[in-house]
Amino acid sequence: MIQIIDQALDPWAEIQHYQHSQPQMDGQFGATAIFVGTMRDFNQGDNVSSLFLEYYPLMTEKQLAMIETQARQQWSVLDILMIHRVGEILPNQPIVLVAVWSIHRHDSLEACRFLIDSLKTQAPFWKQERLPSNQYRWVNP
Amino acid sequence: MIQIIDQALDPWAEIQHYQHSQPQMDGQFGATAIFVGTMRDFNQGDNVSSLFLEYYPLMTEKQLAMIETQARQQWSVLDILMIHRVGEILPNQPIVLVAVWSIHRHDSLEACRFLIDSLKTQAPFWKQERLPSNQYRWVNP
Amino acid sequence: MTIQVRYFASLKQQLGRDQDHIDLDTPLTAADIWQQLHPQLPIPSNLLVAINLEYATWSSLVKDQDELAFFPPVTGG
Amino acid sequence: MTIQVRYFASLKQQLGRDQDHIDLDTPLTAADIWQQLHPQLPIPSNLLVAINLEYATWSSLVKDQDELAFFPPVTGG
Repeated sequence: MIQIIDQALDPWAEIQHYQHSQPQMDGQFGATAIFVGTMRDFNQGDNVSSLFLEYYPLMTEKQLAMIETQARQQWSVLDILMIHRVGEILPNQPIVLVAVWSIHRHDSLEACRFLIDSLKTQAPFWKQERLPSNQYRWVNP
Repeated sequence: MIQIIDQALDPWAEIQHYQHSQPQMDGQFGATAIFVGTMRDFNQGDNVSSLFLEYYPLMTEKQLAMIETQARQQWSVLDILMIHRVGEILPNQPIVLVAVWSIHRHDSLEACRFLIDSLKTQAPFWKQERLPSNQYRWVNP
Repeated sequence: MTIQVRYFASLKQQLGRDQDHIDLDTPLTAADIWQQLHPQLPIPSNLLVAINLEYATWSSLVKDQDELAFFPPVTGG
Repeated sequence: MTIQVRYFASLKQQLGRDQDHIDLDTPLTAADIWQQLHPQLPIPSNLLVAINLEYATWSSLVKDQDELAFFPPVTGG
């Protein structure tokens, strides 16, 4: 499942909630690999007060769906959950969650890494940082 | 932190609890990579009713500590949490949690993979499966 | 034919708007359309092109009713 | 000198006990100690050796007060 949300992201509650909503997976998966990206209060040599995350509605969802399809083609995966936050984000708040369930660990670990790497290079999100001076700057990749 | 526990493991509560206990990490980490191993109800062609996990007290802790040290030598890691369950385990119950916090994603992803791979090959744990027929069998690696 | 052209992030800020519309008589490449819309502005290096929500190239042809987008390298995750 | 020898998992089950103690006059290798304790039982293939909670080899010397352990390949995680 792919979600783009503009409110606080609690990755642990989301994973738990999602697993409970998929009872057919109970007893089937032996491995869950997870990546959580969190906002730091420091970047490129400066303190950062907050982040604004812009995206391209519909294209972002389409790109994430393509990435998910590619992962499912390459690895034996039972399920995938990707949630990305947009809008105003504060330090220490989670930005992105990628979770992959599989029978054996190799598949979930590899797919999780592929998904976050692909998301970072292909999904149209852009970060703008607000510095303590109230200056804004776009993050470079 | 390394823990061996003989009670139910709730990985999401453990991660949350551990993060809250480390406020000095707030705003410092940009990446958390997690692996959770969960008991399946099916293995090597048979249904499995439960698992008994034996270990070698003191040696298991020592091996896990050595693995953690090796990970910290190879990657830039802020913190590591490893919890492994022993004793009687039922299908769909988590067995092991590995969580790694780092500034950038590469370090936590690589270290997490190294830790679970090393744990599986070096830490003295042994699984015995109980089949629905009440027969017991040791799991082969 | 009418093409919607969308801008995002730093490009949107630089241009001061988030979209343009352009009427064309024949299909043109993404690069041609950029030049028609911004004759004074060379294509910024690293700028990316998408047509109908998928990545495209500067030489991709844009057809009637297509949605064209220009944006800087992505920085999500 | 006295050596504690510990057994785990399927080996413990096979031998019917979780440890032995052996008195030695001179340091011996792990393989020597196995043969003294189990003269009828060839060393099971894949069996692992640990001395003082660290992995060792069959030719590692075991000294006074050491804790020696034999166990099958590990299957945790």
